[in-house]
Amino acid sequence: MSLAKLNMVQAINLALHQEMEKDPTVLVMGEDVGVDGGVFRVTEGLINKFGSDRVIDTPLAESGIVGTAIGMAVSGLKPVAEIQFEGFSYMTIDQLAAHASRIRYRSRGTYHCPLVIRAPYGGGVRALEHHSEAVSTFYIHIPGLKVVIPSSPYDAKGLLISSIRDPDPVFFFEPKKLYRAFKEEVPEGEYTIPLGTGKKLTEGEDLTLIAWGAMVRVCQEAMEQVKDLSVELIDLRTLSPLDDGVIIDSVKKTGRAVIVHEEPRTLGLGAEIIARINEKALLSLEAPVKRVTGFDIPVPLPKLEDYYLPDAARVADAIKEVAAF
Amino acid sequence: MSLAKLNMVQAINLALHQEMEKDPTVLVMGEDVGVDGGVFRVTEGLINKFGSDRVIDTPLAESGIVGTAIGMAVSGLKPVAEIQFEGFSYMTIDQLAAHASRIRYRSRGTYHCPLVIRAPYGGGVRALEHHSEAVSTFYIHIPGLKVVIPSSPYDAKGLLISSIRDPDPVFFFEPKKLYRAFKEEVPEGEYTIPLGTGKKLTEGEDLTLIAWGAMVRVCQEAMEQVKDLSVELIDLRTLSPLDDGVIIDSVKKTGRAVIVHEEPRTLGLGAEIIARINEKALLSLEAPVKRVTGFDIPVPLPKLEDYYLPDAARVADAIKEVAAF
Amino acid sequence: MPRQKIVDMSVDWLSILDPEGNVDKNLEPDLDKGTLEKFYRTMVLTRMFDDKALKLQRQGRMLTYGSSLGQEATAVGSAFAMKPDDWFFPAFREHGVQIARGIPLKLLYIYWMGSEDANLTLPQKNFTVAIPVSTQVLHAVGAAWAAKLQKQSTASIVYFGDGATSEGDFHEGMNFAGVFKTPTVFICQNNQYAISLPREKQTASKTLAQKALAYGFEGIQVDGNDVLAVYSETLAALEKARSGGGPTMIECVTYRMGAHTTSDDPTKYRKAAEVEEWRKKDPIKRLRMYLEKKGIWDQGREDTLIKEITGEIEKAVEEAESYKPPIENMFKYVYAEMPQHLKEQMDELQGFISKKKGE
Amino acid sequence: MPRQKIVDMSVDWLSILDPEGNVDKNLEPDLDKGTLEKFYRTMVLTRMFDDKALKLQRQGRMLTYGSSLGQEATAVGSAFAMKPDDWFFPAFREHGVQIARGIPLKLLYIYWMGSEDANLTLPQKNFTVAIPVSTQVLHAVGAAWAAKLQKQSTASIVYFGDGATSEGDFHEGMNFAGVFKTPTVFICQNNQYAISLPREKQTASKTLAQKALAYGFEGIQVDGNDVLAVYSETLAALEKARSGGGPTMIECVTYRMGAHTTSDDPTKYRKAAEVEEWRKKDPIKRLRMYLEKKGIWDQGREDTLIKEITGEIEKAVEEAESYKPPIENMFKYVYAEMPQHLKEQMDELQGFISKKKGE
Ligand SMILES: Cc1ncc(C[n+]2csc(CCOP(=O)(O)OP(=O)(O)O)c2C)c(N)n1
Ligand SMILES: Cc1ncc(C[n+]2csc(CCOP(=O)(O)OP(=O)(O)O)c2C)c(N)n1
Ligand SMILES: [Mg+2]
Ligand SMILES: [Mg+2]
Repeated sequence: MSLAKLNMVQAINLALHQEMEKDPTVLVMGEDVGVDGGVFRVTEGLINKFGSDRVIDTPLAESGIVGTAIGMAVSGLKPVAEIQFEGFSYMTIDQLAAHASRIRYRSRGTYHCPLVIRAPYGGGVRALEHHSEAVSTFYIHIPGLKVVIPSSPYDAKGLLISSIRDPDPVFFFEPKKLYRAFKEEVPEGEYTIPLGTGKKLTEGEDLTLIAWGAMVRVCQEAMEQVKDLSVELIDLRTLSPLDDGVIIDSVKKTGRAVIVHEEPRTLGLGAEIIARINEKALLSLEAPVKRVTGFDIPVPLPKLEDYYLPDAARVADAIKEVAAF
Repeated sequence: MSLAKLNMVQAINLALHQEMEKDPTVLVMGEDVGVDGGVFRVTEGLINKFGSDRVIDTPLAESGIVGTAIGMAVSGLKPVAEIQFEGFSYMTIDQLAAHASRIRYRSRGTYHCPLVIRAPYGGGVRALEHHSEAVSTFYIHIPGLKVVIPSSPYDAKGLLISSIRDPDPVFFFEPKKLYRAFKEEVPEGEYTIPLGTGKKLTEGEDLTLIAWGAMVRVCQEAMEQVKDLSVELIDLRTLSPLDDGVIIDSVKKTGRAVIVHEEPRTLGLGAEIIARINEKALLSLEAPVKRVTGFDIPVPLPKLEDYYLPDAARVADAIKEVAAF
Repeated sequence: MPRQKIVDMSVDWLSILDPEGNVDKNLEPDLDKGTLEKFYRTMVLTRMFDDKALKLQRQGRMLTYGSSLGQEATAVGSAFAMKPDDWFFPAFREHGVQIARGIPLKLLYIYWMGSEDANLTLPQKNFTVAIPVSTQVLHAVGAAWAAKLQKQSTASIVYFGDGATSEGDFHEGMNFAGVFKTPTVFICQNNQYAISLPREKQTASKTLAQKALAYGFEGIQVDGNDVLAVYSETLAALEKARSGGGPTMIECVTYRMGAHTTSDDPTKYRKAAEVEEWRKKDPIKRLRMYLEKKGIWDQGREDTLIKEITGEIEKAVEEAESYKPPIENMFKYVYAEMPQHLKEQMDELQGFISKKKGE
Repeated sequence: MPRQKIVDMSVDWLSILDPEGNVDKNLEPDLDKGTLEKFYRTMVLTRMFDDKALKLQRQGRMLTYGSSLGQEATAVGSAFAMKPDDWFFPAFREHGVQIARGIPLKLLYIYWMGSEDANLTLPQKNFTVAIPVSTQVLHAVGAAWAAKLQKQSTASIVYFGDGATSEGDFHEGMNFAGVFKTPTVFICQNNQYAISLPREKQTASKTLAQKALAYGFEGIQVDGNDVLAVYSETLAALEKARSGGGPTMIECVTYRMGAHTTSDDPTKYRKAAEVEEWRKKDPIKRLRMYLEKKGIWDQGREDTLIKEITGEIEKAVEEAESYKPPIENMFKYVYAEMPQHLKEQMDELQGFISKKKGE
């Protein structure tokens, strides 16, 4: 398979192109996704290739986008709906929690809802209010919905293809800080990464480091600062359903863990991870699991945002603390 | 202070009467709260006493109710807005997460939002879809919002009065299974219970049992089945901000804990409680903390609902298991 | 011209069959005897289904139930205007439509007795009941849109109440329908109340039908107790939709003769006299008079019909009550494939159940 | 009469000052020289504020910024119709209104440079910027409603774009306003685009103003580049609101001359020719011609004004750039009283910061 050096925006764009080409029921919809190519240019070029019946500029209405996409999904299409920023996804929670996630359940399989919602995600890009939020908890807590967040162009493509092909609704979050942060080799052809599986990025003995999205890079940087320690870095990739297997195996080996996330601490996914470790590997723990997270406050505007977001120094500090416990 | 035997509906109704009498800026609004007295009769009699300018029947629009209540709260009134059932509160998340909870923060104290949202909560009453849900996670995870849930008529009155007087927005959930489940003595006069404080209902040595809302009663029943064990039962009363002090003190003493909640397990508040125990009392733990919870599925319709909700037998079983670990 | 009128809009009202069973000859739809009998039969069946449901509920054999008493013409008239291939999106009071669309009575009872398993064999193109008010409007628009994009000449039809028009989802759905000219028919069952809130307090607009004008398409008000008017107008709107003419909103002016649901006490918020006024406009009575005048109906046929339906209902209730949903269905239909954590949770529950049985 | 027209509705259009600065004598508002100069000054100041912001943004000294170039008449005309005691609810493009309402330029720059601390001294009755489109509509209705309930004769005025009319919150807010006759004035800045989506694709209704009719109150369309029309109509609507006449929606037809924000490239979705057409309708140019014709304005005054404003802006930018928000403000304003877990988190952060400093 031939490879190209792509950033995350390009990788996602490529995945959309290919899935739309392969499957005529796939369509893209949302605010400014057509003529404009998306405010982050993620859907660029699609409308020229597939026309305005498959790349649809919608009115400005998030519940409307998701609700009509549900109707489409139920009747045989596979909509990939964009919510322009994660901070406006709150308006979709009702349609997702009350409907998309329950259609299979409520109809006992008579109907199902193969819908993907895409949204940029998280902080670190010096943006306006509501444009820097990490909102995964709201969606992870909804049974029947899946939640995915890639940390690299390669994963973004493979996970998005899997999400589109998944017969159930998936919320696909794109860490906007990584959109153009780096390029890597991405196969030109199609490939999938199974949903619900985390990935060990490094093998280690001393401590398990768990992250997703943009925080994976932060963790990698932090590891440069604690080279004397052997750290096992896990990128969850799918937040729901949670692959607790990969976490538990690792913690059983290392006995120590640090979890890093942008989400506010209270009931961020870190809490659930600790709960699962407690349930399945408590006796292996040699130190309290530590969370390095966003604080329980609204994400500050950019002048203070750097104090909000976990950075490599904070993570390295936590690693040392837990290792030394 | 004289006492009356009241059920929870009566206690809440009394609190509303008294606060409206005391403070002319307090008003009640929502669907069917006026002439009808509320679908659970919680606001009965208010409109006759205070008139339709202070007990307002609104159109059928949850975001509208909360959003206009925000405008009122910002301009000097204290709205107590009812959402008819918790399953329709999803429609309020945007106004709560994007606005009510941030007005003080965003305006740096120039404005604040003394708003109470009330909604019936949780299962066990053989109701239609969306009428049996436990949705606390969505609100606990919103910084700037407080979340309260009483387990008795006495607490309901005291906590509601505190919520109304609180200068910040509070989501006040009323476990509908307890609305008329029992009566207890409730002082006629006004009294408050500070928000953010849990309460030990029993002292115990062997195990800490943590619950809120309707599950407190389930826990009490379960304790009848494990009389040989000395169980310390904690009723959290406020879910956000979480009183982890009372939990940590207890777990440090008992070394074992069981958490019981109706909410789906993944990222139910149990997860956060375990995380806090991990952070602040790990070394005291003699067994994994156990969660007895709703499952990660939509609440089933009544024919299977009893299998979904934690009951005394499941809780007793968990207590025995953890105690024997 | 610095100040000038730039938009001019209007809304029509339609009725064909009056409360005494007199028909407007110019507007009378051309329906054969069999069809008219089917209309009548289905309306009576709906009313009897409903009546039985209320009785069962009072005996604790059903969940909270919302009766459609008095609204049978709206339900049945519109339902028979659909083709089987049109998508149907109900709120929670559309028993009459569901019956007309051929959903077995037994399934309806199973659902209202408290099991999603009713939908295991739900006939295609009939969507599940939407409990959150007005949320289904968007689904109907999406389904219609999908049909249009897939070049199918089918329409979708969605039901909601007067109260539902206040919700954001109603607005967003209507607007999408207008912009994309989706083949959607919006049936507003204006039964004058949203629980206790009377129609005049729900919105300050004179009619609900005129709301369609805000989205650039036609709204019309019809006598919702007149099955011929509802049928004719729905037929026209569906035909228009299927042939690319875009959406229509039909406000059916009717009345909720009963309580909002079995949990409601309407005497708290409305006068008996008002109910009596509406009783005179009963939709079934007026259709029967029309049929009698036409010589299609008489007391003998009525008696036979009632007997027949009573039997059908008894049988359906019996079957519904004997249905026991398997516990694993709680876990089985959350995702196409059961994820690990649900397997663990199902095992936990089943382990607990067998342990208890063993004790 | 079985089929009859039951509702008849219309929408008016208003303009007073045409693009060449000619005024309609019958409609011309009676404004003194000082007031007209204030209008003009504030419009020019708004444009220069804006221009400076764009430059700062390009130099990396500001966040993403949405210019109001071309919309100054709508902002300033409506703002000067308000009383200080009226509540003002902005979206994010209301710089002109904020300036007219007396919010110091320095605070506006501090905000757009990325700090909530701008609002530490925000003057009362001016609400904070609403980023989520149309959500503020509900707040404005709530505030107006509160004034009415408290028997204050003040109004509230809310701004939003053409795109905002598609959101559910717009609908719910308009409907509450109609039902409760709240003293709210809805100013829709129809600048023809919501980012890339042109007005015709946002909704199929001919005007946005007619949407008000769906809620039982008046909607009117005015030339949004005509400060006299905007002023007159807003003044009338506010007066009506304060005296119990209920809400009004004013659609100001204008044009976003610049990009949506500094992150946007409008050449992707619109033609230069279209922009040129609108340049001829520039709101500042036409007011200047009107003032010149009246003998109130000349090049000398223009030069003095520009110099004055340039100085004001330089000073404001300097002050804004020197502002450093204290870190504890992140934690201090979440609740009235800081809860234990936030104290712990603040300590954690501050401990970490001092530790790093120590290293
Ligand atoms: C979003 C939402 N809010 C509240 C409710 C509770 N509720 C159920 S039916 C109803 C009234 C609905 O009125 P209308 O739309 O007129 O329909 P009707 O019941 O009259 O058929 C309400 C408030 C709900 N089901 N969904
Ligand atoms: C709820 C919501 N969805 C999406 C956005 C992203 N967004 C910001 S402005 C805008 C367009 C707004 O258009 P309009 O209402 O016409 O106002 P204008 O920008 O033209 O002034 C969009 C989509 C947002 N801020 N809020
Ligand atoms: Mg109704
Ligand atoms: Mg616009």
